[in-house]
Amino acid sequence: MQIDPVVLFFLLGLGAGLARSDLKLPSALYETLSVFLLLAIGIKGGLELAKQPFLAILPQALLVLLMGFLIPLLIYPLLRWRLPQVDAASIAAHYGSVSVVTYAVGVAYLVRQGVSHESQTTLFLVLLEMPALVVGVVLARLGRSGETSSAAHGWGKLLHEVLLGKSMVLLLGGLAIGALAGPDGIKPLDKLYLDLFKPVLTLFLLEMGLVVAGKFGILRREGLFLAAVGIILPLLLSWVGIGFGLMMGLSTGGVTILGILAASASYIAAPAAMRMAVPQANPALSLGAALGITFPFNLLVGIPLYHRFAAFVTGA
Amino acid sequence: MQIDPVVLFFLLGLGAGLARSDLKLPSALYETLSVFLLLAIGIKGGLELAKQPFLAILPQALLVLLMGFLIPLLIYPLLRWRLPQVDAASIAAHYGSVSVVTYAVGVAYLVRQGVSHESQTTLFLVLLEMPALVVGVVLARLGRSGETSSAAHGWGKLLHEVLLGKSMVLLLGGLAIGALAGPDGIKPLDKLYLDLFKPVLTLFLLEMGLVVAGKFGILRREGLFLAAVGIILPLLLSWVGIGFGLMMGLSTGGVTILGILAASASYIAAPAAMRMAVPQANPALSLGAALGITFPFNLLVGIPLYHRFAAFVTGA
Amino acid sequence: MQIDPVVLFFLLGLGAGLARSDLKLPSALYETLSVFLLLAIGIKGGLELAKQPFLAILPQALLVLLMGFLIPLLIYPLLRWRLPQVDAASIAAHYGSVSVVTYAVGVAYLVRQGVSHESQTTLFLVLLEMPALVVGVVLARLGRSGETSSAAHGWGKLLHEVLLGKSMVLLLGGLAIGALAGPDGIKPLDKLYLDLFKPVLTLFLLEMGLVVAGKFGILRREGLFLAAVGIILPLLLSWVGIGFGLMMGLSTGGVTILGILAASASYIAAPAAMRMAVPQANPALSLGAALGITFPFNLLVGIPLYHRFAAFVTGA
Amino acid sequence: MIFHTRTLLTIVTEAALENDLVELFHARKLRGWTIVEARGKGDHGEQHGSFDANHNIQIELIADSAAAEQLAETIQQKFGGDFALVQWLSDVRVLRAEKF
Amino acid sequence: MIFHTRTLLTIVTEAALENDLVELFHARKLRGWTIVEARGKGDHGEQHGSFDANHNIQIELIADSAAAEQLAETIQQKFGGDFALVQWLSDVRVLRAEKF
Amino acid sequence: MIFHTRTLLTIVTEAALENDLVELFHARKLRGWTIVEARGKGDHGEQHGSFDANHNIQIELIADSAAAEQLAETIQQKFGGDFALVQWLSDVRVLRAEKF
Ligand SMILES: Nc1ncnc2c1ncn2[C@@H]1O[C@H](COP(=O)(O)O)[C@@H](O)[C@H]1O
Ligand SMILES: Nc1ncnc2c1ncn2[C@@H]1O[C@H](COP(=O)(O)O)[C@@H](O)[C@H]1O
Ligand SMILES: Nc1ncnc2c1ncn2[C@@H]1O[C@H](COP(=O)(O)O)[C@@H](O)[C@H]1O
Ligand code: NA
Ligand code: NA
Ligand code: NA
Repeated sequence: MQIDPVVLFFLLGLGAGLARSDLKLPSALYETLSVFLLLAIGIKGGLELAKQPFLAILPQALLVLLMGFLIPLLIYPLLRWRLPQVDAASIAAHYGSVSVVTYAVGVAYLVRQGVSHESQTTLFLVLLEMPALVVGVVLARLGRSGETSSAAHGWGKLLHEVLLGKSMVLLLGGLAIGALAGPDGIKPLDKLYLDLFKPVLTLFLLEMGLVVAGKFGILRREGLFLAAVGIILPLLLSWVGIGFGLMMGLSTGGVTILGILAASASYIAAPAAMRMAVPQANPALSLGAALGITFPFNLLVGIPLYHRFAAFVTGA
Repeated sequence: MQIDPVVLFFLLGLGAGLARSDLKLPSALYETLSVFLLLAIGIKGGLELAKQPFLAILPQALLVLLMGFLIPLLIYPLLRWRLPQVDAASIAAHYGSVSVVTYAVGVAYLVRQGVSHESQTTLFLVLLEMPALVVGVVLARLGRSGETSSAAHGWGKLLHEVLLGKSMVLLLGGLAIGALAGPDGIKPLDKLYLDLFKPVLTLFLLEMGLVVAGKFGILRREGLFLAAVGIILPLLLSWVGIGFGLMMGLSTGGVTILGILAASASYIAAPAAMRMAVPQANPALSLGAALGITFPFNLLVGIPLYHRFAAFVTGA
Repeated sequence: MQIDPVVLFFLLGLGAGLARSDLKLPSALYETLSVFLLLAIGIKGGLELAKQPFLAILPQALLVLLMGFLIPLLIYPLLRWRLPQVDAASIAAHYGSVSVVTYAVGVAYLVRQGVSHESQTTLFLVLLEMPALVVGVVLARLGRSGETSSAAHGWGKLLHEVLLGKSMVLLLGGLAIGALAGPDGIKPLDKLYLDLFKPVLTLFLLEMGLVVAGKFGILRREGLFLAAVGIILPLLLSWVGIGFGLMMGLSTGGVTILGILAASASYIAAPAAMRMAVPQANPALSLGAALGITFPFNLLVGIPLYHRFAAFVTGA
Repeated sequence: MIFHTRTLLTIVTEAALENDLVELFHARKLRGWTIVEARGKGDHGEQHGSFDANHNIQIELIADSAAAEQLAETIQQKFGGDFALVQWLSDVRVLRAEKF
Repeated sequence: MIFHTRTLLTIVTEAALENDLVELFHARKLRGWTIVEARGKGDHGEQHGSFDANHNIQIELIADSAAAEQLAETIQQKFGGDFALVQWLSDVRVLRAEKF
Repeated sequence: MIFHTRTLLTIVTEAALENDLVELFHARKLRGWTIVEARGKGDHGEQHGSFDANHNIQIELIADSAAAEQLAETIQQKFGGDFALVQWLSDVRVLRAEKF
């Protein structure tokens, strides 16, 4: 089985970073690429909404939302076993939310394998971005109302920050634009948002490789525990996603995507939201696990694995 | 009537900005996009020059230049009614010059409506960039030679800055490249300068939406007066443009474009030039009106309106 | 003979810079473009490797490497005639290494002229990047072990920096990705790495024009000597390249490319490597010659000239 | 012209705090400040600046000595516990005393 | 080594003034300065830095005390009226006295 | 709260030196510093910042006075000969003495 070239770019970045090359991408490029990817994914989701009657996918959408609220509640007690409340809540939020890039690499993988999947999965991705963040904030604050640091924000402000975080605005904004403009309206934009999506993803992955390499310092310090969290959680969560996918009656491809979404951890929206909502949590821990371990694990091992799982349970 | 998706991106940026989302595009992206748009428009104009005999469009070109000199002279006395000399001159320069993005959105609008227009309008855009800036500087300085602030530059230096401002260099440079290389020479570059023009415009408009949202503070302070200037001037000037379009014997589409050009206000070249030439003028005022009011007004209301005006007078 | 539009962009940047326009590209764009060009060239080379049996081009590859080691040894004594050891060694390294952009413009030139060339030249470019840097460092350090400034790095660290410099990592990384993924794997990325290569080159050349204009201060100071070095060296070296091209049995186009590669001087990898390896050398001198003189000379005069030379000796 | 002594407070902290700090300045009716993008290393690890959540800002704010000291103390109390934060004060001379 | 006392002038102003200020430095035969991109808020409103005409620079320039003070005064007179501008002076110690 | 006096060392030099300087800081067990991108002019010509090999950084580092002075001297000796380099020291007041 051949490795997807998209993943090769990640490995190149990772290798360059670990070898301490002076390769560095400008931060403006990183920001630009992430704006582009979020918008493009949103637009794709919006085109789906424009294509099929909304009521037809409403049951599936509700199930996906349920999953988004459930996952952090599920893993929080597990994490509490070893971690303080704030850190457990923050990590739960990261893993309950999703990684747009992992999703995109997963889709590219399925396309290469010739496995079709339901087009509404883009919509699922958008729906999964936020619920876990809300749950994470609630978990972090439960029963500590008196004790919260004076730096922490009030609830109104927090909700504002979670709902209007960059990722959410771009995903939902893209969704709205795609739905309003429809395939014909978006056509003149295809040369950028469609055709260049995958190639641009390669540049983003190159940068992610460099960033992940920079996280190895934390990994060395936090050692085994972080590695365990970063590998066990996605393996576990992939089955939650696969379960929901089966419940929703999706194809093998669709079930795989649900598994990938559940197993992926957010490293754009969640860190920003948690930093403001739960400043007592150690950001190195959550980002170290989500970005330093789970992200590369899913890219290199997880995606094909979840596909096998899904093929197994759907009997494909 | 459906809204152009390009405009939806502007609304997304505007909404995100007004809702105080943390969405922010890197300034390097903004600069890159504006370099790209100016170059691409210039090249398109140059290709036109390469296609048709220059002498054939000379009379039209001269009329357009005349309009560029005329507009600031026309609105200056109106503005003097309420504003000091320097501010009136600066605003006159902003509205006499043109907005490249408004032009591009206008062209996209006509294409969507299936209305054709003369291809030399790109050239007109380039020609309109500068004359008003020169007039604005002269107006600001008339009869205050003794009084000018020591920071103000001498005439030679000023001319240099107006002529060699970034916008002018990129527009004229693109024009020269397009004219020298011709359609065959430019063909290998089409994939960027032609195919990606409209999609890139969407990113630029997203940023413009954010910027305009940031100008609402000034709007609140300067209140009604700024709003009046920002809406009345383009409505008025659109008719000047339409009149010139009729004189030049253009089609309905061409007349519409002339109306759009006249009604649009510069927010790249003019602010930079006026800041150096007339530092006593308040830049918040001119930019507030041109960018905060007129730009969104033209995008959302003006362009279709001027098209109706043009259709009415050309009897289309 | 018509000038390539790609070169027109360079002239636009040069003109704008010399005329002291305020046109400036953000440095993030420059960095992004150079990352892109290096990666794209590397990938192209890798696709070549994937296509033809490696053993078949091994002899040619070895000859090219030999040339890379030879050139700095050849010009070092010439430069020593007038320059201190460190400066002679640094300039020798710059001219022994290659300019990726000069190569790309040369290929574009041949395509326009309808002259075919062997596809493995991309590989030659990659191979020529580094040997001269190693030789340059050795030359600079020969017989001054005791005397070296305390800032200079040890050998191990130096090798690390030369081998893992950004250009090397991107070129070799691209090569590996291209070779591993093969034409089918790279196909979905073609819309960026292939189709946009030449148009993106135009933006890079615009920036290079601006940068070269900024180097004219040095040129004025160092005057005739720098000009002589910057013109005589490429003329001389082009013949070395042509000689090797003949030895390797290449076509007229291939011989031309070898001439261009030999005549071009590095201004990305070499300055970075030499600054750390030989800090005593004056970077204004080497960069002034390589970028301020040789780069424009090759673009405007050299490339067509070396083509004539090659046509003459191959009897085409 | 006469130069007047004022105090310059320099704050280096996580970019995520910018909005909160600016709100604080507004609440205290402080009239001006300057912000520069930065990166660095401290007890909270390295801030590379390459990544959204990993990026510092440096704020410079001139005020009279009492206001600057009080501001520094408030910021330390409010944010010093949970955020990467370093502040320092120094004496500077300015031209227009009424501005600060 | 010995440290020598010099004066550091810090200028925060609109990016549009960069060329004029650099010309002024050259005219005064000042030998060096450092420029950093900045944004901020002051009496002329906010300078976001997101937009061409809305962007500050911060210039640091070390000179002897008299030269620095005179420079600050000239800049204040020439540009203080029409441009967003804040300057401050502070005492610093440098190693190579002959450089400044 | 009490403010403690420390010394701020500001280093302006070529971006290419960043790794070497950071290594030096680590070797001296210095616990923190702040880096900002800069450009400028000095005796080594202009550093535009537009181009890889032509770009400055400004490092600020607070330490006790002896450590800061020694660091400045070492840097001057190691890099002052071959690289564009300017350094200055100034007195600052900080809140948490134990941090610096
Ligand atoms: N000694 C120091 N001198 C200058 N800047 C520092 C110093 N220590 C920390 N910083 C800066 O302050 C930020 C926060 O510091 P810390 O809270 O110690 O992580 C760091 O990321 C550095 O940018
Ligand atoms: N009190 C202050 N402390 C630090 N920087 C300031 C202060 N006031 C103004 N500035 C900076 O100086 C610029 C011009 O100030 P102003 O002329 O008051 O608008 C602002 O945009 C800020 O970046
Ligand atoms: N007098 C000065 N004041 C502030 N910064 C300076 C001064 N002289 C030089 N610099 C900065 O230090 C860098 C190196 O200086 P030099 O070694 O003189 O080329 C320059 O590029 C400037 O950024
Ligand atoms: Na997840
Ligand atoms: Na106009
Ligand atoms: Na060469």
